[in-house]
Amino acid sequence: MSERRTHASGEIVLETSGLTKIFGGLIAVNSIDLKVHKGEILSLIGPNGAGKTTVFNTVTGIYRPEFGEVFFKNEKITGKKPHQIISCGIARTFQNIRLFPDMTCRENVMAGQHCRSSAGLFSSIFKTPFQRREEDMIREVAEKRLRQVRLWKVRDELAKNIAYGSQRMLEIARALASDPVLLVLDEPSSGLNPRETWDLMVFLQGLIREEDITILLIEHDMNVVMGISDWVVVMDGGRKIAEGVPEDIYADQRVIEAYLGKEEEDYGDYGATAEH
Amino acid sequence: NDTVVIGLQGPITGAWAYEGQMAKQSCEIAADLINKKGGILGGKKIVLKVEDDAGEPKSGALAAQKLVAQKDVVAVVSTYGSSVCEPASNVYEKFKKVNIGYGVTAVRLTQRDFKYFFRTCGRDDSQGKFFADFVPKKFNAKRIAIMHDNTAFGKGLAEDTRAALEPMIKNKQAEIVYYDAITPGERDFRVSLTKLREAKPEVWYFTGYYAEAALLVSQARDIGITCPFVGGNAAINDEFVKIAGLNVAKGCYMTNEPLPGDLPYPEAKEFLDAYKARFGEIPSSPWPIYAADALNIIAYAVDKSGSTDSTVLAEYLRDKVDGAPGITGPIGFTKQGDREGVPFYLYVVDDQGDIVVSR
Amino acid sequence: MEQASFPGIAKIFSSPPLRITLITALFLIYPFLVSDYFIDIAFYFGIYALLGLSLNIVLGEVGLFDLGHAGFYAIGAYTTAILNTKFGVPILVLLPLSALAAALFAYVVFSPVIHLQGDYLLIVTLGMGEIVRLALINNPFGLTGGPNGVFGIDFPSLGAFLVVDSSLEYYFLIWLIVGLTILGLTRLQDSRIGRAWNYIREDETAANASGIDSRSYKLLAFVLGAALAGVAGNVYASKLMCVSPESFTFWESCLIFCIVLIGGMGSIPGVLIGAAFISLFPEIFRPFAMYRMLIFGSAMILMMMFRPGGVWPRKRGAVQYESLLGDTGRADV
Amino acid sequence: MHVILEQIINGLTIGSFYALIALGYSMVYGVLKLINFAHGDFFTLGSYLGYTVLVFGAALLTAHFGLWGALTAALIFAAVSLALVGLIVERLAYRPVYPAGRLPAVVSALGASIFLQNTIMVGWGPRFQAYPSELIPNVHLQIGGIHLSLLQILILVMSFLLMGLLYYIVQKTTFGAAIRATAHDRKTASLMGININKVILFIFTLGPALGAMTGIMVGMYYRQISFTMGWNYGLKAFTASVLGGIGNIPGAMIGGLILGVLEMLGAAYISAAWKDVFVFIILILVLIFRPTGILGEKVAEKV
Amino acid sequence: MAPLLNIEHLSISYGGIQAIKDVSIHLEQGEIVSVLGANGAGKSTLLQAVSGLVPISGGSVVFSSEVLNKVPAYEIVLKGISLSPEGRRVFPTLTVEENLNLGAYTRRKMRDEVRKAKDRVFSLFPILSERRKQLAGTLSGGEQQMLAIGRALMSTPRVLLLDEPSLGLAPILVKQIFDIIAEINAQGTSILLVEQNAHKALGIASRGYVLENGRIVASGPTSSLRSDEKIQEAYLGGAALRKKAAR
Ligand SMILES: Nc1ncnc2c1ncn2[C@@H]1O[C@H](COP(=O)(O)OP(=O)(O)OP(=O)(O)O)[C@@H](O)[C@H]1O
Ligand SMILES: Nc1ncnc2c1ncn2[C@@H]1O[C@H](COP(=O)(O)OP(=O)(O)OP(=O)(O)O)[C@@H](O)[C@H]1O
Ligand SMILES: [Mg+2]
Ligand SMILES: [Mg+2]
Repeated sequence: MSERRTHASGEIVLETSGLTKIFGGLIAVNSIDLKVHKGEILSLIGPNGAGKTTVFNTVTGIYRPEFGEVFFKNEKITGKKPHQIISCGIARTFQNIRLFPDMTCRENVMAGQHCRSSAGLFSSIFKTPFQRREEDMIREVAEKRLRQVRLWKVRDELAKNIAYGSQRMLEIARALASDPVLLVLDEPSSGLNPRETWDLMVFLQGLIREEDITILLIEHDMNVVMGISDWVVVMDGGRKIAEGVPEDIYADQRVIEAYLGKEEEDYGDYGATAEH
Repeated sequence: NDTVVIGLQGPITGAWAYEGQMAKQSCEIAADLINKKGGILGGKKIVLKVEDDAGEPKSGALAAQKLVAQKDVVAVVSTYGSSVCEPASNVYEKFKKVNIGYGVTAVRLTQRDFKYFFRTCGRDDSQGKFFADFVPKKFNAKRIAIMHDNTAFGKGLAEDTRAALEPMIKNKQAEIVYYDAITPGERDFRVSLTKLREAKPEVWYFTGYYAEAALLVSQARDIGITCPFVGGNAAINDEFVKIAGLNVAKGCYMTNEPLPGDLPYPEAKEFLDAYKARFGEIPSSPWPIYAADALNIIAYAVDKSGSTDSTVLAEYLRDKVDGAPGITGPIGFTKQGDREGVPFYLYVVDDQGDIVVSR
Repeated sequence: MEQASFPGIAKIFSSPPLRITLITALFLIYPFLVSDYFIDIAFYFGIYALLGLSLNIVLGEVGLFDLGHAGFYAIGAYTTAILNTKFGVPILVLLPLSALAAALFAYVVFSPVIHLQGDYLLIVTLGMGEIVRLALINNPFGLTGGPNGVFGIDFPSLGAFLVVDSSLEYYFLIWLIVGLTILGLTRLQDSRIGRAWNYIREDETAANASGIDSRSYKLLAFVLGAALAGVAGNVYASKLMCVSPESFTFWESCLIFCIVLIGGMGSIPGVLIGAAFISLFPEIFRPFAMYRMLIFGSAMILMMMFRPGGVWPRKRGAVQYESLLGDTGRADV
Repeated sequence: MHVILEQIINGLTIGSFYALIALGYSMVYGVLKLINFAHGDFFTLGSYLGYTVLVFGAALLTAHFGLWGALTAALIFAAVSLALVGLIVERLAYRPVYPAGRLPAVVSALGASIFLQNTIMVGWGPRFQAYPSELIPNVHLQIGGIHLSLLQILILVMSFLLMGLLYYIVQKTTFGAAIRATAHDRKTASLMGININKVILFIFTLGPALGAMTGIMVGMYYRQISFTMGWNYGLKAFTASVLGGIGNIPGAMIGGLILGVLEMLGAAYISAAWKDVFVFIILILVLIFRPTGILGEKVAEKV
Repeated sequence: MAPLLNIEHLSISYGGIQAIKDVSIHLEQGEIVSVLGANGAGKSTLLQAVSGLVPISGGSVVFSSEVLNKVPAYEIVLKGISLSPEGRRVFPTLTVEENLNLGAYTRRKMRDEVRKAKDRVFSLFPILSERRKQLAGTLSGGEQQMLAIGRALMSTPRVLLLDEPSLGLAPILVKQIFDIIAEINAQGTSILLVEQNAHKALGIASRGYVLENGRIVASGPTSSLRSDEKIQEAYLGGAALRKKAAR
């Protein structure tokens, strides 16, 4: 297997060992070991129902794993609640977009800063100087992120009223507003057209470059996977069946059988050009 | 100005709407009778002003406010239900308006040193005392079961009865073998009754309302309870007989103020005839009659004292009224505002389903 | 020109500070224009407003269904009644104590069930309300006076300086409390706590994943809502001078629930309108006696038919904040 | 031992009342996510209509059809009338409100409840009404020392038949599957060719009709009805349907029966006055351990 | 001869927003026609309008010379148009078999035909036959998509409307699904296909339409659409994007 691509430093941000999640009788995730290096984009692929989303959900505290551990920056975070995980520095998006539909885009993004602020009941009711400063900071971060995803214009629209593609970006902005170390994205390109997908890829690469963020990604769009990931992990039936750099994975016989299908198709469109 | 306005506060809607509406009808009849005889104060007619309190304390207080806000209201016949009466009478007291309760038997109401509150009905403890004095002897019963329904009224009566039995219990002449509550509005009391059956009482006193009483007795007979059933004054009326059915109802006793039909007074006959002529039947519970009497005594006091000032009226009622004619007999008040000398009878349902005085 | 003055008036009404001043002025003058009966109606309007505001936190802001709110109200009222009549604690001291008692109760009861979803939580609140009412009727430890309730409750006073015992004074007391509550809640709405509540209402899973500890925020809402209902109970008990279980039925909870929905979920002016409807309507229709509840029922249906979102729903995004970063002239905006 | 068995049978009787009313709640809830607070009043109205037939039409009916005929006539008349009332209430009070979501519909339902309750009060008067006593021969059976009345047996048999019928329709027929599909996703259901209005029609006729028949059984069993009784039964039935898993038809039946038995046992072995407190505490405990009721599917949200 | 399904000058609005503006599309017997378009272009709205799920504010939908504008959704199924909706929307608490049965709800009285239709679905999707007693909610995404398509086929429609059948599917499944679509078509069902996956959609269809902001901006045989530069940039992400990236 080839070396990991260049973004990755040696430092490991997220590590799971023997991660296992069981629903009823179904072993959705079976003893998964993952290592996510700082500064890389790691893609998790696999057929439907392979357990990818479930891995995310166990990492981000929505489910509690039956066995195995999750380490974040060498600290054990297994079994922590979702709201604790995000304050550790792991922010996520959802496979089916989950915004706060009846609130404005800005309010949506402000949610990300919740874990970075602390004003309590008393200071909120009495509007203490501390609370005001903090509110200003929350707004500032929200504005920065909204501009970054080019949604500043619709800041006061209700989230449910903006276009689907914008909603995906808004969800990413909300995750980013928590100043995460690791960004966990579940099929961010799902439902986007090739054009929008392209923009997304450029955006994610920019993040890696400019903000020192690490990205863990689930994708079905091979253009994206091949185009921007540094490392690919393939799952099937809850198990890890392969991992490697995109080119190797693309040629891996098991992956072709379980996931890609035999027909040859040109996925190199982006891969060849997206800069590294 | 040739009218005298008298207020009536009562549960026209809500769970006790039945009582409230009968009270309204009774007061209308009473006022009509007086007006037909030429009114009071040399020809002034009585006008009734009705406010609904829905049998609920807050509405009671508001209804009272509404009535005291109307300056022409001379005095108020106020209400059915002690816990509704309480906040309302506070309002009346504050605004110095005579108010006379007609279905409010909680003892505490007249222990507040209020100047303007009176009642034409008795208190819970007078009935309790009657039960203790009369019933065990009559049935030659030592083992007594007392059951109430957890309403202000039923529970009060049960507690007073227990208190009144206390001396007999000390002398080992009586024993309370069962004392518990049922929940009003329920329909199935078999569980409580099974317990009662196991206690083997010789007489069974139920202090709640007829709706539950009827269910209780029929279910009791179903599960084999045979001891005499004695109801309190809210327990037995024509409805009771109808619901329980004649087979079950006959032979059930109750402690009661004299029922409308048994009132030996000419005023009663006149009133009941008029009531029956207008509404087809006489009131099926005693309380509406007390409402009518409350109105009567107000009219009487206004007429005799020649004043419509509530303070004058209150003093007059307290000090001067004694043996004034009423449907329920001569009316007078104690210093606290309680009715003086309310008689009680033991009634029984006879074989025809009529409720007659038990000899 | 006739129309010249019209925009002027419209402007006055559209400016929030002026509007608030006008409404406040109206509230200050009102009791001096009418009889005690109407002052009392306004007092009960205030009580319902406070109850509505308290439920609005739970129902409107967090979206948790609570059909047992009368339970908290009852606990506030009975705490006041019992401690005042049995131990002579002054009513004003009991004001915070009643709030505390209701809040504590909410905390203890809802801690184990706060994870329940939607209607399952609703049935717990409903059950809780019924448990409280039944307990009051059953007179545990001889404290609650059973169905008779507790009577002889004092009025609020601070020595001889401040005595609240007339309708007018009660009116000012309750509306002072309502006013302060509105002030506090408005500020909360615009804070991270208020937003956190809204996030939970919109999507609890997403809220959790955005760093909101939904469990504690939901509990906080219940505790705060209960505390305010407890305050309402305190004022109610001292105004009526007696409390009895009839005042805290399931139906009462339903009425409070309707206040929030008739007004518009999460909307403070809406709550006031809802409370006005619930407290004024039956009084206005008094002359219809037997038929007034019939009319009331139809009115509720009609309200929902024509204003399903409430009479005055909360508007989002209406408040415009300007850029904090400064450069608005960028191409990407 | 006999006593406990007797209590359980009493509990089952009252429980089957709750169950039959709970079915109406649960069906409406399942399809429309509406807590139909007026359902208790459908039950009351049914009871009053049955009363009217039995009291005023009894002479005529019994002459022609005998006692059982009269009873059947009362049941059918009440059921049909209530089916109609259910439809009217749905059309006037609920249908205009659906598009706005489920909460406004709750207010509408409460409004409908007060309206119906007060209509009954105005129509029949505020007093309690007494069902003709001894309609059913007052026969008592002693089975192994347990008191059972003929009426009680009749009621139990009839309730279980009705419940069984409904269970069959909803769980075993394609129309039942259509109801469940509609409950889950109306838009997609209509893509299957399911006429949603027909489904709503069905639940809003069947639910009230079941309620009405229960009303008559309650009237015969207790012989006394009042215009406010629906509120209490409605509350209990709603509790029962949540206990069983709201929206779940078998759950409503089981919830109702369990609630009835719990109530009786609570009254017998704890205290009659505290029995409802006991019931609600059990309910809360059940929900702590089974957050979606006894039979409620645990739809772990897939995220 | 008139086309099997003819949509003429169709307009649809949600409240104030016009989602579809003056759109005309036709589908001939035996054809596969693809509709492409960005998110929110109005593709799903279009299909929902044909199925009777959203009210039509202008224009007409005609199916074998019958106007469907005011026909309710459940009757449209009866007439022979089936929609497999966006996002699968299987009934999660019903079994696979119950889901399929509901697909044939309009013909539930004709037992034999229902059985035949089911056999056909099972032969197209053997995996469904293995899972017939399983609750649909526990199927994987790909299986649910198969179920959704199978369910739509149960009414043996003449026109099948497919809304993004490849959404969220693994590449291997995407291939399978498209093979099956071709097979269904070969068995005689006309198909109107809405897709984001433009490569595939154009590969399988004979004609295509491109929808942008509720309007048709291009249409024609697939071969001509594929070679259109603008379409390539926006939907195919091919050479044009590559050029752009190189800049
Ligand atoms: N909450 C849950 N309860 C029961 N089973 C579940 C739950 N969540 C997931 N599963 C099951 O676990 C398995 C893995 O699901 P998961 O959503 O992780 O797949 P995935 O790899 O993300 O697939 P896709 O690409 O379709 O999103 C599937 O069989 C799914 O049905
Ligand atoms: N129920 C609705 N209410 C209001 N607007 C709607 C509704 N459904 C869709 N819209 C709007 O109509 C437009 C077209 O939506 P539609 O779902 O048809 O797009 P689409 O092309 O299918 O997009 P996608 O690729 O995301 O499925 C969008 O602007 C959308 O926001
Ligand atoms: Mg997934
Ligand atoms: Mg779409």
